[in-house]
Amino acid sequence: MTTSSTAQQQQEEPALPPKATQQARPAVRRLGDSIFSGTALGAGIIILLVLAAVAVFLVAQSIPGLSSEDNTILRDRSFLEYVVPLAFGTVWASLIALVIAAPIAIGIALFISHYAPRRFAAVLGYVIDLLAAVPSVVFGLWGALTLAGFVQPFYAWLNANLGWFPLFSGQASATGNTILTASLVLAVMILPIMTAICREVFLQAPRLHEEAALALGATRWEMIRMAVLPFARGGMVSAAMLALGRALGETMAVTMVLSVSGVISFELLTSTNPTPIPANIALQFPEAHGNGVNTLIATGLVLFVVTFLVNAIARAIVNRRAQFSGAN
Amino acid sequence: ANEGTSGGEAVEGGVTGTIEATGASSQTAAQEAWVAAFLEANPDSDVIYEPTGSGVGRDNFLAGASNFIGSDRAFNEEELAAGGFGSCTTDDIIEIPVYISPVAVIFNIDGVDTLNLDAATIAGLFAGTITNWNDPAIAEQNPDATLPDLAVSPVHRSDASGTQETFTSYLEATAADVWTYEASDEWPIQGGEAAQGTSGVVDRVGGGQGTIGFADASQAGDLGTVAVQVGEEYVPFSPEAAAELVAGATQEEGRGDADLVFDVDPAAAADGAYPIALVSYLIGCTSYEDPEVAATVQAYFSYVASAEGQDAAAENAGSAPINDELRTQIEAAIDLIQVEG
Amino acid sequence: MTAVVTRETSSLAAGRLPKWATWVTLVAAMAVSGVVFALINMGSAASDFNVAGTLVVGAILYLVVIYVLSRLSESPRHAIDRFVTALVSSAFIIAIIPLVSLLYTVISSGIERFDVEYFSSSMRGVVGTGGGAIHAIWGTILITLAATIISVPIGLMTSIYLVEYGGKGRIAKAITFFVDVMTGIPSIVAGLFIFAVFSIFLGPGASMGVMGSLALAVLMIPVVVRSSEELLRIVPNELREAAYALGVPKWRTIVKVVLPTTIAGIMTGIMLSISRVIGETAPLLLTAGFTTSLNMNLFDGRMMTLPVFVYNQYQNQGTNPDEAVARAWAGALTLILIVMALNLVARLIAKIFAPKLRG
Amino acid sequence: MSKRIEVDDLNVYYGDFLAVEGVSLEIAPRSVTAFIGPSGCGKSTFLRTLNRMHEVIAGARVEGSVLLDGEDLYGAGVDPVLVRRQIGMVFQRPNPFPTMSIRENVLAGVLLNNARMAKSDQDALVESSLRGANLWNEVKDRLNLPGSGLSGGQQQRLCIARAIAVSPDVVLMDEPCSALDPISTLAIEDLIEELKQEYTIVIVTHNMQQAARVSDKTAFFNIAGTGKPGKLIEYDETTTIFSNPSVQATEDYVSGRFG
Amino acid sequence: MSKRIEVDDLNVYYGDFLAVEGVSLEIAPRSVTAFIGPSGCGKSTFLRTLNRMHEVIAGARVEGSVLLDGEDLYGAGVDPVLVRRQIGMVFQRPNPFPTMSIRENVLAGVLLNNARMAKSDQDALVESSLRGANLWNEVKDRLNLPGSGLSGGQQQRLCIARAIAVSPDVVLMDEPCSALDPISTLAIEDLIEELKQEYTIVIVTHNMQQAARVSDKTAFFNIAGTGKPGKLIEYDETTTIFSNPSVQATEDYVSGRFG
Ligand SMILES: Nc1ncnc2c1ncn2[C@@H]1O[C@H](COP(=O)(O)OP(=O)(O)OP(=O)(O)O)[C@@H](O)[C@H]1O
Ligand SMILES: Nc1ncnc2c1ncn2[C@@H]1O[C@H](COP(=O)(O)OP(=O)(O)OP(=O)(O)O)[C@@H](O)[C@H]1O
Ligand SMILES: [Mg+2]
Ligand SMILES: [Mg+2]
Ligand SMILES: O=P([O-])([O-])[O-]
Repeated sequence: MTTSSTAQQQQEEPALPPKATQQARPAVRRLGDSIFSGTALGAGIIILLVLAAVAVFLVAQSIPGLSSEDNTILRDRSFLEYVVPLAFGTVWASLIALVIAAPIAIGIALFISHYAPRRFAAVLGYVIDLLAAVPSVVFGLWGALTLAGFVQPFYAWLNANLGWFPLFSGQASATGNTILTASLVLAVMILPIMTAICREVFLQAPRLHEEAALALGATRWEMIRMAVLPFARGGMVSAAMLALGRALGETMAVTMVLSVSGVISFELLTSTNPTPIPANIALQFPEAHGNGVNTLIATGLVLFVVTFLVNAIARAIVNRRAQFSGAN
Repeated sequence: ANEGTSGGEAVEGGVTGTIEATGASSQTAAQEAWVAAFLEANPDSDVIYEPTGSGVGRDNFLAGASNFIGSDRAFNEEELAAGGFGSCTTDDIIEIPVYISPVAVIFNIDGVDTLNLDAATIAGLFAGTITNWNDPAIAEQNPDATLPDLAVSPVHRSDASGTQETFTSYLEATAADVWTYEASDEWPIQGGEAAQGTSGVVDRVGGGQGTIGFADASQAGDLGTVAVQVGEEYVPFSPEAAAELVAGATQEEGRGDADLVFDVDPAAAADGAYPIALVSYLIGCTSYEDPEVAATVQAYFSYVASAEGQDAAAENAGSAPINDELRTQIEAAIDLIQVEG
Repeated sequence: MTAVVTRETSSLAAGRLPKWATWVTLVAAMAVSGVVFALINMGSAASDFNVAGTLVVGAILYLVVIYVLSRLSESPRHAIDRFVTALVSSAFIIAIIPLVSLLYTVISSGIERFDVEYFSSSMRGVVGTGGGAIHAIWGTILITLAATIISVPIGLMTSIYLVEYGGKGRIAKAITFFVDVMTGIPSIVAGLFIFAVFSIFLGPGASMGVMGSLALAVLMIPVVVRSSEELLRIVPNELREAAYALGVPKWRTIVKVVLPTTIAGIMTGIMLSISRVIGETAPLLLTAGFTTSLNMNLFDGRMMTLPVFVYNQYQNQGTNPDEAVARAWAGALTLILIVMALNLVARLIAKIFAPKLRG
Repeated sequence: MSKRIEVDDLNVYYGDFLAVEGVSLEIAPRSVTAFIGPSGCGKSTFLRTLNRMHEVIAGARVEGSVLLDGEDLYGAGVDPVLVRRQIGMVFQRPNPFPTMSIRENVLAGVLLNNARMAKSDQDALVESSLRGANLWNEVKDRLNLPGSGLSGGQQQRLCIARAIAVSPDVVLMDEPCSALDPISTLAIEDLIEELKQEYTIVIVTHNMQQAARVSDKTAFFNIAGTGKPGKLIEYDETTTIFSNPSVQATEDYVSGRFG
Repeated sequence: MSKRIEVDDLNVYYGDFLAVEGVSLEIAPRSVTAFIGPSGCGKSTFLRTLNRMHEVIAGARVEGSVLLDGEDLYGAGVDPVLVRRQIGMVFQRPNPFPTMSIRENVLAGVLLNNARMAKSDQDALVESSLRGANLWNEVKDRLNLPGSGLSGGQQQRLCIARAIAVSPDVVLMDEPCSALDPISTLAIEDLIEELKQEYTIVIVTHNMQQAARVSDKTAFFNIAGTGKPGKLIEYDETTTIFSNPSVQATEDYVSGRFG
């Protein structure tokens, strides 16, 4: 953003001698600024380096795992045959979780920021934040021991009455440890992250614009739609992506809750479920040896790529209307 | 309160090395008991056992990251031939079957505590050919039980597991007609309930109705258990019955002197022996670079194989103590560890 | 408020549902739902009464009735407003149900082992009964602290770079891109990565606390960057300009004006990132390892952490499963309490610096 | 469409702080009323109570009554949304929606009630509102760009266009011209003159000339000192207030001999 | 302490959009210069280039030179921070720091730069600055309360107090009085009169009377149409501009016969 008249412009208007006094000049930085911005840049570079290292590690470790020769994990399957159902499982479980959690999280965040009385809202925010603190192992225990048993009768009912609907078809699980339960657990796990970020962003919505909406005779919801949600769009998408990132990478809770089969299936209520990649790694790693370990790491690389694609799409959505963003 | 109190009075003749081990998670409870008692007798030494899983343990042993390991299977001949055990100075290793644990077939049906089943029926239940508990195949063997009209939900392990390998090799060996799959630590059938770990299977079986699964017997708890047909009789699981199985097993030929590996054949189980038992090994080197480590490994292995050690494991992990004959063999093997540099 | 004559036909109050209407509708909806479920339940034990079903059906009934009522007597816009209000409130209640269930489970099962021994002993030499989690508690605190010390400066500075310095430059784009990718690193892969790196330098099977911290930092950094970036971006430019106009250098403006303005949000983000990793199990199993003894040195030897402790106690219950499971739940409860305490501290910090009033 | 406003003994509090005390006045339909007074005396505060906008501020509350054509704004069962719909407001600081284009900003209020407005009607409304606010020529080529890219004065005029687009009965304006150049100011004053034919207008202004030019009646507020409540000192025909006020303080203020 | 400003053929761009074109003028030290002109003609834009504040806006850049006592603000090696420390600014919209109390806001220039100052000196500075901005009496009892709790006018005066507290050489004011009541406005005008003894003052205003009252010289900016750049039309003694301008457009504008 340094201002300068470039040499080019001088050539275009050679008739103005005073301009010769201001050649393209180096940006001047104060020492404090240089140190600070240098540190900031350095921090960013560290991230790049770590990522590069992780990527190199993943790629290097993955290559031996791609061949199915003597591979205790692949067992004569090609790597693609092996990983596609796993990738499907990851995306499917996370997607369901996000679809369940996103509206609820936005609802809670709005409730806290714009509906609940102030005092109450502060306590509520705190309580929801607490959920983020529950270790995934505990979510796993709770999901497997409490939630699965609780929802199983509903699944049986859905399966019996709405079994014609593809998602609810198949033989209903006797224990409730289905992909829907796993996704419910994931939804509860990502709820706090989404809620907290959405809440912060909603709270930052400018009072000025909220008042503008109200003064036009907007109801509370219309005010939120006009002044709060558009302002918070970027933040909401970011929150959803962070949440999705957590869901995609969640290991222990899914491992403990889900009855996995490594199939590609859209049925939500059966005990034959797809296996998400992290759960598969956790389940197979302790007994894996030789290039089986590399195969597992290669599936991690696939997950990496999947997550990146999801994020890239989200960024694209946010940037499309960047000039209408709320800042200023 | 138990921290920082060690190093009280030095025990006569105690070893002083620190040894680190990784491996089979099945041995966790037993190792806890062994380590606790061993450290009490040898307060200046330290033994750390990390239940990483057998596969990781074997990799660690090859890489030289663990002084000894626990493993649900011994190294196979190929692996032995390849050699290159990073923990050892030579390729001569010691493998001893000191953790023998019956695997119970557990189920959850209201009002039924125990069932008598033959191998074919068990295989049918798990393979999905028997789908209802009122199936005549079950009723025939259990005239006294009131069997409900209830779907069968078989539960297996979702993780790769030695317990699972033990169970599937039992099915493969005894019910080949129904169970047409190879023994494997991974479940060969797609579908069915899958749960992680022994505790996962136990919880899953307990959490459903009409469920059936298999688990380390010590974890069976209040669930119904199956008495398995061997010969003419139905044998309920017990440590003693499981020990009988190993007692009857043949030792694998062509291995080193300290390499005591047994070929357990469930199909050949003697009368009164319980045919499904996990045999898990302690694996170490016969020579170490560090004599202190060698002495400590030797002392630890000796304790594990001793009668007290086996009883401690039985108490804390529900395992089957080895018989005296086997112990003599094992003690001989342990003596092969070279303690003097 | 002095109430003056209000004509019922008043155009301002035109077709306005009275205040009590919402509550009456809610109670009525719940009552109807309750009666329906009671009828279904007739003949079976009272304990079989489906409370959750009653609440769900009651809530749906309420949503429908309040919408229709409002649409008929008020206006479609009001109907939508009421509908959304009900929806937003029920979103909250929906979230509360699992929370309460979870907390109830953890507290009721965890309280059993909340004794002195639990907080004073480790599992060293403990077989069956007794024992404690002091080693895991210290491990979790130290490892998480180290991870925070690593990732908060990096994450915060990176977000500052992105918002204040990077602009639309290529480096900023690259960082954004990679932070996105980083959010997708599965925790277990982060563990594998650190494990592999340390194996190269320290030989195979290396295991120590700081490795766990590094693995957690890999997971934490993107959360810190993303959440603080989002919050820094919405600090109004006016404030930056006000500071610049006073001849305040950019970095001081950032440190003294921008950061304090949004400190509450940033603290929330940091707390979220801590919460995100403090309960991680898989990467710690691979890096910090497993031990039954107390180890306070991050740079030497295995270090136990609470999630690993909980996981292990549940997975390997031995012949005394009740004891092990009780230890596991107590570990979970301890972990939650630790995070709760951290949250309190964060809020306190935020309160001290937070904007005094909304502008 | 114009309405009469009667305020009776109104107190306004921010929490425990009494900001405005005991205001009673009557505003005739089809008239322009100006509120003048020193900074901090509660003009904005009082103005906001006329369409219940103060309720947006946590802790703000009123005692007393405000009647719109005899109907109490604060009566039981009164819907603040309907109140604000009929009593529009333009704020001291321009606040176009940054996430909306100029066109969307103008239509923001209208589309709430009439979501299915024909495109051509919308266009007509946008044009007439922007013309009314004297902004049309400047923005007609960039109606789809964000409203926040305009200059301060342009933004304020956009807000006025937005407020009149919903054709309210009463328009409250809180220093609407403080960010405008004289030309725009004159245009807005002309607009006020025009709106007055149909609407009731209340305007807060610091500009005595403006008050004198546009208003029929003028209310002078004052404050005794910091922490004291603002009070209505004098309320009369504008000509009277500026030529022959009955209170000394008013005279001091309008002639600039104050403080 | 006062400095002379010379601007030579300055163009200002927002990205590709030329907002202000070819401005050259000279501002004498110890003088008040007023910028007037219709909304959107680039007064604020140009004003911001005088202390390089435009650099804060992404894409904004200048061509040409601005000399402060002969030194080019845009010369190589010139630190914008130092430039801004010598050339203070008050904005169109009041922007007190929400995280700071009234007292801290006034001291912001000092505190944010970490300069050490005795508590008593601080107190004296706070009082003198607030008195200078005619705000002391209203806030002296709540110096430790947040600045954002003040009324619009109070907030603007707080910002003026904050700007003069760092005693710059030049003070740029972008419509500083647009949110103020006449009394405060008069006080600010008095303040400007006073500051002029030592400082160079540039003020953007829409208020012709104000320009006439306070300024020594006046610059009239105008814009040919939307999308066209703003230009300096006439720059002369204030009395000349208001009584006998040489350009017709200027006369039209100052007499209100414009557009
Ligand atoms: N949100 C608020 N919370 C607490 N006090 C407030 C709030 N807004 C204003 N006040 C106080 O109420 C009093 C009246 O403020 P108000 O904004 O109505 O003044 P005003 O007459 O509009 O002034 P100005 O001409 O400067 O806009 C002032 O003392 C102010 O400090
Ligand atoms: N950040 C910006 N980006 C792009 N264009 C801008 C920006 N700010 C102002 N402009 C445009 O530059 C021109 C000059 O704007 P400026 O704010 O300088 O006008 P002004 O004379 O100060 O008007 P006012 O009296 O209303 O404050 C206008 O056409 C405006 O739309
Ligand atoms: Mg006001
Ligand atoms: Mg301007
Ligand atoms: O001991 P396992 O967990 O592999 O059965």
